[in-house]
Amino acid sequence: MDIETYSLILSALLFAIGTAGVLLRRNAIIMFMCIELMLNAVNLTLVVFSRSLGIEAQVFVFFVMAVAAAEAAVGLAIIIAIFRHYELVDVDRFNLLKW
Amino acid sequence: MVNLLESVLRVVQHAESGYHPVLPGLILLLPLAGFVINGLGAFLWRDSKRIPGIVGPAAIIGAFGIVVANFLAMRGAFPHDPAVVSLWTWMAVGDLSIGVDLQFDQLSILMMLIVTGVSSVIHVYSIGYMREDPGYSRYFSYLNLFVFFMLILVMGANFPIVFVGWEGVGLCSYLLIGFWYENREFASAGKKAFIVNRIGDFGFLVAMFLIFTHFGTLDFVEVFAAAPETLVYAGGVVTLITLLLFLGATGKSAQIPLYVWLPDAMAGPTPVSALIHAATMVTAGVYLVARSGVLFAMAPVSQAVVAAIGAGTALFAATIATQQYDIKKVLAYSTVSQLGYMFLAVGIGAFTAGVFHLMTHAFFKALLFLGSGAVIHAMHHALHQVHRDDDPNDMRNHGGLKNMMPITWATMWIGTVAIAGIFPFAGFFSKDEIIWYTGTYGYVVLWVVSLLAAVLTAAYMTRLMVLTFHGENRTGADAKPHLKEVPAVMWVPLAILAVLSVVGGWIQIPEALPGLPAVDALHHWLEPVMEPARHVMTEHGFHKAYEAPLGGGEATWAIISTVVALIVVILTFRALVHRRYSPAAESEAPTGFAGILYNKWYVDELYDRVIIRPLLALWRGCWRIVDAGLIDGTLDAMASGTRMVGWVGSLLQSGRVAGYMFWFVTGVVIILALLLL
Amino acid sequence: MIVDFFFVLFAVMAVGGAAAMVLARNPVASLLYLVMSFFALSGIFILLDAHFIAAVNVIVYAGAILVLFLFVIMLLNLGPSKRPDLRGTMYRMLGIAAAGAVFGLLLITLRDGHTTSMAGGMGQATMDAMLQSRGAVGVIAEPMFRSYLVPFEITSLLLLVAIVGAIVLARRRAP
Amino acid sequence: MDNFFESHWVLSLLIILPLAGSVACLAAREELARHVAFGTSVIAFLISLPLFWTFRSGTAAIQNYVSVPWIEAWGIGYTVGIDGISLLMVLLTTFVTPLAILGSYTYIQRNQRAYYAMLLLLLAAMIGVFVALDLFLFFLFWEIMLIPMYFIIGVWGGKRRIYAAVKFFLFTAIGSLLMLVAILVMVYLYYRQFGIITFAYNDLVQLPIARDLQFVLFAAFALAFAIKVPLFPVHTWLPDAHVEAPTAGSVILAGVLLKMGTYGFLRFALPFFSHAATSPAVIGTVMVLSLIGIIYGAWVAAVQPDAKKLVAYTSIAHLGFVMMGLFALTTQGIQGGILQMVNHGISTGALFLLIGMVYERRHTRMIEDFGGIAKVMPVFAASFLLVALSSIGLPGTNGFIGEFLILIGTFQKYPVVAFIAATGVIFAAAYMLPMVQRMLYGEIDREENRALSDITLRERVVLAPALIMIVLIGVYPQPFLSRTAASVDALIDQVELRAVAAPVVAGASDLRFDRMPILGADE
Repeated sequence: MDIETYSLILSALLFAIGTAGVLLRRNAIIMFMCIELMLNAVNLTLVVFSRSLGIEAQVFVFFVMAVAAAEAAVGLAIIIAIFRHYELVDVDRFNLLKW
Repeated sequence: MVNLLESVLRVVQHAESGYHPVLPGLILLLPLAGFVINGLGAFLWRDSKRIPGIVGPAAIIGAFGIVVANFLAMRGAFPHDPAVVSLWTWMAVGDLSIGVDLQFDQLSILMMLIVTGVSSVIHVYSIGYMREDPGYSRYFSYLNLFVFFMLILVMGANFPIVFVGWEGVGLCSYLLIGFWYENREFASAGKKAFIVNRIGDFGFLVAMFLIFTHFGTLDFVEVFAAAPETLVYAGGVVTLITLLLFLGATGKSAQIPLYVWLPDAMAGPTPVSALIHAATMVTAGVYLVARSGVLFAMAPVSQAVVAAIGAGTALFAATIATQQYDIKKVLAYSTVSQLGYMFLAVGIGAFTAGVFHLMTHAFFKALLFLGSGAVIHAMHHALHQVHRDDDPNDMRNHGGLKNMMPITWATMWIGTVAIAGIFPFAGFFSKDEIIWYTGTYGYVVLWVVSLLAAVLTAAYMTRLMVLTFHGENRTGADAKPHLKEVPAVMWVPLAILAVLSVVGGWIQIPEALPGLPAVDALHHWLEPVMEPARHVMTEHGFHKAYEAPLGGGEATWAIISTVVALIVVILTFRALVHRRYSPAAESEAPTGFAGILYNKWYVDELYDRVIIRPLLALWRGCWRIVDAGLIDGTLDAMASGTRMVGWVGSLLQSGRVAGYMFWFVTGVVIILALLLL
Repeated sequence: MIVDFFFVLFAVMAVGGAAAMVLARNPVASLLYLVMSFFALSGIFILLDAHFIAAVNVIVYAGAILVLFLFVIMLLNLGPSKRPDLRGTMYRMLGIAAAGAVFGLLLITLRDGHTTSMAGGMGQATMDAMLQSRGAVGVIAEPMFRSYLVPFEITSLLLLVAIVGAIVLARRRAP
Repeated sequence: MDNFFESHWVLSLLIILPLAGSVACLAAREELARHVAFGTSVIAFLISLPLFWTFRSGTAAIQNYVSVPWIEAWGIGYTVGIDGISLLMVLLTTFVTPLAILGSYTYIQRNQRAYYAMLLLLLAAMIGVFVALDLFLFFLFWEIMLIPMYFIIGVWGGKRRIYAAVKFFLFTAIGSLLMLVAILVMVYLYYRQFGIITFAYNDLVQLPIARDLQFVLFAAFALAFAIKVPLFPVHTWLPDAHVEAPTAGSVILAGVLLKMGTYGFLRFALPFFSHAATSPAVIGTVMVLSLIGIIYGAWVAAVQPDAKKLVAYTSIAHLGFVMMGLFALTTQGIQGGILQMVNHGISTGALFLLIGMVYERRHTRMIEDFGGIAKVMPVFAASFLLVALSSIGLPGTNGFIGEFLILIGTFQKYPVVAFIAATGVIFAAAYMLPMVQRMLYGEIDREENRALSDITLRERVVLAPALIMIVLIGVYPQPFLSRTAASVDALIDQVELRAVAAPVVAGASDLRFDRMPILGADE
């Protein structure tokens, strides 16, 4: 097996760890960080495939980062807004997403 | 196909029959024009009495004139085949082709004569009778429309056109029964007549379908010509066709079991009862059977049914008539009974005898109805003068009217004697012929029944005369001075009909009667029309016995029957004339057997319990249980079910991010698994 | 050989950092573990000849975005949580099972042996030649400013919207 | 303008004109909208009227045919044309709509612009349905029609209007979705067989479909049309929709919309799936359902306290007759059915107009709230009586011709069915006459009714054309019958031919949707 395959296994592992983190932690910020980890795991996949399928894949890494940045900005803003109100970042304590 | 304009303006050349119909279109157009003018008048010149009073009768008398001209033309040519005038194509679809065709043959001319003749008289009578009614114009428009449809009925050259007239007269009957529509009961009676008639019309319709299926045409000429070859004698098809046609006839001609509408139909103005519910429309069933004589002749089972129902109705209705107090109800049941005689005649195959009785009955029953109308008219005026609202129809409020209304009294006695079948009045000849044929064709039971009914007829008619005209006056002292004879415009028609009720029978005098010239005018006249049916019957072994069941010749029985009738009249008269009756308001309803007869054997109640109420309950059930309950219930359940599923689904939406995350990941895993495994 | 060594090193660091991030109690510690994991990832990017991405990952991701997280943690003054931040046993089992399932399923994609190796692709030589001729930035700039120019520009719009949104959301409302 | 009415574009004009009028209504001043709408609909009627004479009745060929490619990649075209059947339907539509609009002049008080715009949009869609000869186009118009009707009921309707509108919408939409699926399947099958993607009617009608598959597709089409007709037991939306809809809505609903169901059977379901449609199972089912409609509709109508609901149930009975005639597949049956569609449109439309007129005066539709109004409203009473008689099917009115032909046509093939259906003539009298009697006759027992004014000149103008047509068709139906004759004969021939020619079993790959070129990779 070559480095690409190992990289993909690594990517899958990181993605799974990120998933586990999102599911296990209550702290909203840490959940966010786990999502960032998952995004980066995907970036790794893209980079691996850029080697075989074309350099354009790396452009998508760039876009993923832009989206991650935007998401982090908005998400953190929401966390701040909620924190101001409840003094909490524990997602289990908000249930505002219910109609 | 004849140019429409030509049919209205000229004599139509008809090469095949040698007889040329005179202005055939105009016969129909005149009553129709009368309807249109008077109908518009009902809205435009509502208060005018003159225009409808002229237009209405004039249209009918004009039509009568043309019919007479046609009669004379036909008498000259005496064609063997009918002359058919096609006006336009009504429906031509595939192999079905129905034209607006008029048939001129001996039977239709005779019927047209009766219809327009009696109508003319009654229209004139109506000028006086309806003078004070606010719906004068409307009345004449309906009446003209009725004549129009009645003429279509008797002139139609195919079943559908006859059906147009058939339903059209039903419509006019409906409108005229409910003429005083502000009275809910009267309007109800009209509705009842229409619906009961529709049951009969259903039979007519299906009969037409059967005929078309087997003959491929609905034209009289072709159907009757092809019938002996196309259908099997006494086969199921021809029996079914004729029974269905007869179902139609029972509806229109008020026979058991569909007679119930006719007594109620007396709610209409009395001239209407005379014209529609005695002289013309109700005889349409008889006409239909006579017209389809070939078919009936081929179906002995149907013939027996027709004859049995006819005789049964004759007796049944006569029993009810003996205990009625409403003068018009007596006449109504009498009409049902006499119609029974006609069906008995056509049922046993004596088609000409049936038509003969149809004709004489039109004269004397119209006379009797108009006479009763005169009585009611006088009573109504007298009661109106003293502001009492007693029932002017109830004979218990009459009595002794012969002094006040001598002309009415005299003419009505003529009618009574005629219907009782006493020599030499019209009814004697026609009824005698029917009873005689019944006996000689071997229908012993029906023969006895018809004799019994004849006795009852004499009795109830005498009772009517006694109650109304003889004895003491029971109208009340205050109203009595206001009772007076009706004006000339009303009694002249009575006189005309009285004359016809006497001489009307003389066109057909049996040769067996001693000392009289034998006249066979009607048989001779109708021979071309009835010949095929007679031919079928003789071919299959129907022969007169020339002897009544108990022995004796035609002359013997004619004498016996007239003597018996005379005796019944005299006995009834003597029995009743001294009896004291109290006015309607003070009398009690009869009890015992008389009560059953008075309540018409409770047939209306029976129908109400057994048919109408269960049906209505069923219909309500359909609506409430099936429609609202079952179907909408199922739908609502489905809607609620959807809502339930939504509610259960909404439980997943806990608002907790962790839950959402978990489901999300689960979904991803499932999708991945599906894609990869 | 040396590549393998570094790969193992970086992979262990990345996985270890990620796991430590999930398990750490203190959010600041979590964050720093994540930064470590990202640095290790950048190393792997370099091993995969994605020099520009590696740089951007360090500068933008680890350097800017994660620092933003740090700011927020500081701002909210989140210390080590007093009660266990991890969920209960039930959820823990489910979560690990789900993550395991994801991992397993992702591994299955490799089973088919898709042409991830350079052999089936452009080849190491082509890659080297490209890097040689256009430089690490040039190889990305070429598609980004030609084929993907419009998406690239739209990205700026996305960021603008995010900025506005963040300001609106996080703004202290007037009492 | 020489041969304009024989030209190709007259039908398109008939669709575009109401659309333009619809926009004009929205743009017009509130109080002018109704005049714009009425004017537009009258012009549409005047444009369509000459078609009756320019139509060549000896041939079954499609006339005024236009076909323009529209979405070429999917073989969708703007294809319109008329034969004798659609000619009468188009004329019925353009005839009824102006009456409905004029009938709402005073009834509609709020949002007039939107209301009249909706009516005109509806007019365009209805004409579109009847002239479309491309299944995509047909489906488009079919669905467009739903929207204005939904709003007409839901916005300008009575008390339970939302319930009725939603019920109407859901019923119809469910049916038409299944039809859409069936249309797509047909297009796919055609592609499999001939390698061309097409929605054109003339192409699809040639498509041989395996016998077992025909039943499935027929069921999908039939459900959509049966709901529209409506056949028992999917009829319950109709009484609610009729009762709640404003007068014009009821008139158009009864007058035209219901005919789309029967028209659909005639135009699509029968020729497409001839084998299924002529199989004993299907004929038997349709006959039984039609009979239930005739008898049951009449029964339920007879006990309705609400005049409008009563008339709604009579529609079920009348349309039952139509369905029976169509599926008898005899010349008389189908021609009678088509004529009965026209008759029902005129008569029932007029009945709804009449009930709307008294409703405007008394704000009640309950029969028992009236009584004796013949005295104060004689012209109304006379009109009502004539229309009621037409509904009963009295000879001399249009109703008789249709029922007679249907029954005689059915009787030749299915005597027992026709026999039972003929009892409907009895029940017809049993539901209509009591209503006539209770509303018009008797004494005026309610003070409010004493001051009722007879119908106005405008209302007379609304009713007069309908009354004239009732008598005209009753006395001289031949011009109407002769225009449909050739088309009907051709249809029957086609159905009989295709019923025999249908392949017995499906090809192995006939129903693999993943091979659908639109959905997956072309092989």
